[in-house]
Amino acid sequence: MKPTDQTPPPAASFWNDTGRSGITAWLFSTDHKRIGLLYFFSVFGFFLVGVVLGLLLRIELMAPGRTIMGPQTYNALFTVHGVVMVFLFIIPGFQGSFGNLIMPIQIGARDVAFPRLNLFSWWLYMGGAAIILTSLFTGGGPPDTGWTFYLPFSSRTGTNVSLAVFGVFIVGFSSIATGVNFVTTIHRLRAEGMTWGRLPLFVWSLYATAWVQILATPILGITLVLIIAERLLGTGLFDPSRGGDPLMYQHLFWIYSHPAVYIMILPAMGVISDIIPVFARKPIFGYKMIAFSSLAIAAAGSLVWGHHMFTSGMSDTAILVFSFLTFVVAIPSAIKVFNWVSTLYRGSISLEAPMLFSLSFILLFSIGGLTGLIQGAAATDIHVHDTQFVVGHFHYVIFGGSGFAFFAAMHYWLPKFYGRRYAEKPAIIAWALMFVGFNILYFSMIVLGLEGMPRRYYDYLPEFAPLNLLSTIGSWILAAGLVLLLVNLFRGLRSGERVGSNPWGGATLEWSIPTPPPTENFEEEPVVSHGPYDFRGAGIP
Amino acid sequence: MSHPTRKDHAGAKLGMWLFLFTELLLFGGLFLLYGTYLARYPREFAAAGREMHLGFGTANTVILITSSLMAAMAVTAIQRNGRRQVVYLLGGTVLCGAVFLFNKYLEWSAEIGRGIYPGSPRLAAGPPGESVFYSLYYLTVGLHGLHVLIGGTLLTVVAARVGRGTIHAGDFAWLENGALYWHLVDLVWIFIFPLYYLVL
Amino acid sequence: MDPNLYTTTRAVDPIFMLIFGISLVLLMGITATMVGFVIRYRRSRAPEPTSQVASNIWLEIVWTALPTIIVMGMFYYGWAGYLTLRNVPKDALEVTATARMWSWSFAYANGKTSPKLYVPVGKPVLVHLVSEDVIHGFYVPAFRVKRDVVPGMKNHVWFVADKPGSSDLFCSVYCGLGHSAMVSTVEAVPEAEFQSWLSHVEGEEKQGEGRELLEKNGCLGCHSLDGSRKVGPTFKGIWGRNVTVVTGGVERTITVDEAYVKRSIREPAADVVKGYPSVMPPYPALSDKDIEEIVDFFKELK
Amino acid sequence: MASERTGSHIIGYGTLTAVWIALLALTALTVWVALNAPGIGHVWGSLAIAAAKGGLVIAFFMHMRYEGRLLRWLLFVALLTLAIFIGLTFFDVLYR
Ligand code: HEO
Ligand code: HEM
Ligand SMILES: [Cu+2]
Repeated sequence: MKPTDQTPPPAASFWNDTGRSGITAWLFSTDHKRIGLLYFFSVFGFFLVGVVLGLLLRIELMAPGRTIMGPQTYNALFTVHGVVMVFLFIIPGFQGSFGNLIMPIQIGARDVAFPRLNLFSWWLYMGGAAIILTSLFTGGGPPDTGWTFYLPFSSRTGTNVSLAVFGVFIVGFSSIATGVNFVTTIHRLRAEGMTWGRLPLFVWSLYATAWVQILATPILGITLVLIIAERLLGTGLFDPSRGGDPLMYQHLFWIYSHPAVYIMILPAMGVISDIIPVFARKPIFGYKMIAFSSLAIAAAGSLVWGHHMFTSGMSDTAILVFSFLTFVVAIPSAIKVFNWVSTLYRGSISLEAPMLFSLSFILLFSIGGLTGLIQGAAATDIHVHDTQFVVGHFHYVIFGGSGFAFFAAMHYWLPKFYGRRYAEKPAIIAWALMFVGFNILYFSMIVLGLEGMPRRYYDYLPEFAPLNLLSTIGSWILAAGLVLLLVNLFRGLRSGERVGSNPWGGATLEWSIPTPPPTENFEEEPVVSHGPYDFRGAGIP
Repeated sequence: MSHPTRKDHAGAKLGMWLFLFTELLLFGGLFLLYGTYLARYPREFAAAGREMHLGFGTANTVILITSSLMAAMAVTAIQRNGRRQVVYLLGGTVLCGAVFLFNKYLEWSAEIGRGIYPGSPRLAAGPPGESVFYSLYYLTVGLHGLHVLIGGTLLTVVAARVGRGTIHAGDFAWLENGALYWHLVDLVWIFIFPLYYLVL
Repeated sequence: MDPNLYTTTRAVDPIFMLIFGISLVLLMGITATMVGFVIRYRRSRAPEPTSQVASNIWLEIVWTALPTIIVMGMFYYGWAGYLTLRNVPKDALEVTATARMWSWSFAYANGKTSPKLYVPVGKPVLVHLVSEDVIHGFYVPAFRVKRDVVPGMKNHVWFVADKPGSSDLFCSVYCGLGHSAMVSTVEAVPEAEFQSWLSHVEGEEKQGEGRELLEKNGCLGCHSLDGSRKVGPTFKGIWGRNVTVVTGGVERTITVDEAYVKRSIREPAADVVKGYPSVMPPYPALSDKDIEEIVDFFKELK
Repeated sequence: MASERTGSHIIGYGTLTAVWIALLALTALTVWVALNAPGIGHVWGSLAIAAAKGGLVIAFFMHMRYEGRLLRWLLFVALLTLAIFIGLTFFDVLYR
């Protein structure tokens, strides 16, 4: 990377030109950039909490039998790990942090449509998170139901399920608020010339995601209310002895939670679509197809929830329908992968950290997605359902996909807001460690699942021991890479080399304003005259 | 657009509608359950539904429809600069809401008095479909009642601000959105009424 | 072993092979292309992009159509294989599997019950799945079969063993504390051996009825007979043992006698042995006489 | 974008009152149907009446009739989504 301009950083930026100072200037700021950073540090904090819990799980599984904890602790840990990672890290992650930081600038707006609602949704998020954390230390102790809260188990266990579920409910409202805000923003606040055909693909993906948040999250809300009602009022809606049907709970849960996996991956795909062209110095291949496939994934992704229930005793007709639809969603993802790879063709590729994370995203997401196909096919899913195979699948797509895209975004965009950057070499070493550790960790799980080791197992038969040990060793390599990444990135942001307004040579609008951006983003409303990946039109060679 | 000074009226309305969609789907989850359990227990549902107080249900339907009319009229009134009328109309709307809730209170007391509430011994002894019906009834109507409460509070605040003049013919997005919310409450009831009182 | 026998494993494995095969080819192709491009067009070698092409309608049609065809193939074979898992052969032997927190019990037509699932080699077995409490999952990896055991629902699963031997049987749906300990085995034995096992109803005469009651009610899922620690304390040497229990938050030491055993069965939460979680459900169905049998068994169990 | 419609339409009291009367009439009708139509026939009857009432509320009270195309489309998408959620669930419920 070479600084493209050497102008000293502007004296006034969103860090210091609001007049107010101190902590309240952050906690009550309605500036999308400040809220974006608040979100970033909160979600990233929860990510680290989740990682520590994940590492503890892996240590316990290192050898059969009791290693460092008892079964109750283990069950609570994977539940909390899942809840934290899903509801506190990856679902709010992209929208809250990079969505807030980048999206308004990319469309040429001063802020989002409802800045106060934006701040409120961060507060809701923190409130919900606080409730979830409280639930761990009060009442009957941390919930031990798995992140899916399946009934009737979760209405019978004595742990603090109701409070935790209530916290998730609140976080859901935060997600809804963000979705409403983003759809309105993208419809109403685009600058002149920022036509739908010129929206950066990151914005397109946020738009599709926001729709999923709006239309699917309420179903989660009502489902969680029903769990609480089941526990506190004894409504018996899912209790077979009173005419209820436990499978109806699963339907409701997955009606939200399958689309939710696309809340997790779509923005990540948007990040990748923004980064790859910049580092290949070439327009993205098939812009329209990628934008359209985001919408297609969001739409078709709402139709496939039943694939989580192939063994449940759901009707065979439903299995036929849901298996078919599951394969339909795979098509737009495949299109995206092909388009990303062809963008590289005859480009001029530089392998800096954001690009390395992006390219490894393609590989890891593909492995995750292809294992998803095994699970989508009815016959094969019967064998792998509820085994470590599924755990491997979703870590590949969530962590190898969304997580790696999150790291890419951190290296790509955070320097814009700090005016300083990380050191390249340690970043690459960190990436290599994480990539290798990741594959050892989760590929072992995929194989274990094929051999028949179920998930959520505190203890296992001796035949599964070698691969479990290998997997745990992988988790340590991954963790070492993560520590290096953190130290290098945050040290760089504090005291690293200064960067100019457009360090990577990007053509989207955020690179056209000063670094760090001023509070108003643009001195005057921009008029957009070229596409997001038109490097020549933007005057970048 | 990116002028912080100009109010984006259409943006506010779009945002409100998006929010209403989420409300629709929130109730949608309960309607989904209703539909599936109705398919499983048609007879039990019909029997349980016949025990409901049709009088209360019908009265509350009329009340809510009327309140909705007044809310809609309030929006017309503010555009015609009739500040006084707006306050009266909103007052009428909120009053209707209060009467609605009072009716609900009477109705629920009567039902609980007869031993019908989630987890009650009477329901536990009855056929399974009956207990499902009443659990769904209490949850749906309870959630709806909560919305009436929120909507009433919202409209009260709006009425006060109309009185003070902070909401006026030039900028009435709050009133319009408040009214939209109230209509949604009405809309949901329009479906609750036949599903529970007239049992399909 | 009969290589011509159509087992569930033989129905499912080719589909695994098919999807894995296609996936592997695609994955290798994509990776190789990506790495190839990166090497060929890296900035040190290609300082400027040599093309600005941003779309190609034919290419895009091809890579929409190709995946469509591929996934529809996968869908079709996946569904066809699934039908095999669902179409139970007519002459299947019927067994009822009862799952509870946290043990399995298998009941045969003649009333015999067993904690392990004995099946004859070469004969299809139809297992009816019954749950007494929460959702469990019946999973035998070797036969590629799995089905949730849902309370209030009539689920079933079938398989056939093509050779004698023992295969693991897991609970696949998370069901709480003892989930990972809810393991049993499928014992496939030759037909003749199976018949003699089946007809030998008073299998454990010398252990008496007490032991059978413990087995039938799933007590042994959590309490061992050999002194090992499971979810609950072991039964070995329980009679007359001094134990520290927590009663309403207060610790006290008591000696195991008939009254204590009865209370532990009827109201398990009243006295909880220190160091163990209070998770045992009450068993109101056990009569006083049953409890006496159990106590007799405990007295013998040194 | 600013090009999307922003103006608000004023609906006269007369129109609103007419809608109100129609809603009351439909309420009466639905009660009548429930009490007199035999068998399962009134399932669809009552639902159709409720849908008609809902349509009136949305079109007039909620001004949807006078909104731009965008909002109508979005409303359609939301209702369609709900219908799909319910509809696909029935593939399980009806065929189990
Ligand atoms: C980010 C999150 C994420 C994403 C993106 C996905 C994507 C997919 N998922 Fe996964 N999933 C995710 C998260 C989860 N999934 C789960 C479980 C799960 C199950 C249930 C398994 C079971 O419990 O038995 C199925 C059937 C799938 C299928 C799929 C499919 C088909 C895709 C597709 O979208 C993938 C599409 C991608 C492809 C196909 C690869 C790229 C394309 C290439 C390489 C080109 C060639 C491709 C073709 C020719 C098709 N998932 C669970 C478990 C929940 C739990 O039980 O706890 C989670 C959390
Ligand atoms: C260092 C990183 C991580 C490690 C070592 C790790 C490890 C694990 C392990 C071992 C399990 C399986 C528990 C079991 O089935 O017995 C698990 C479950 C899970 N993980 Fe992770 N994980 C990590 C990161 C993540 C991330 C980044 C996410 C999502 C953003 C995530 C989401 C989940 C979820 C949803 C579950 C399922 C929980 C449940 O079964 O209820 N994990 N993880
Ligand atoms: Cu899914």
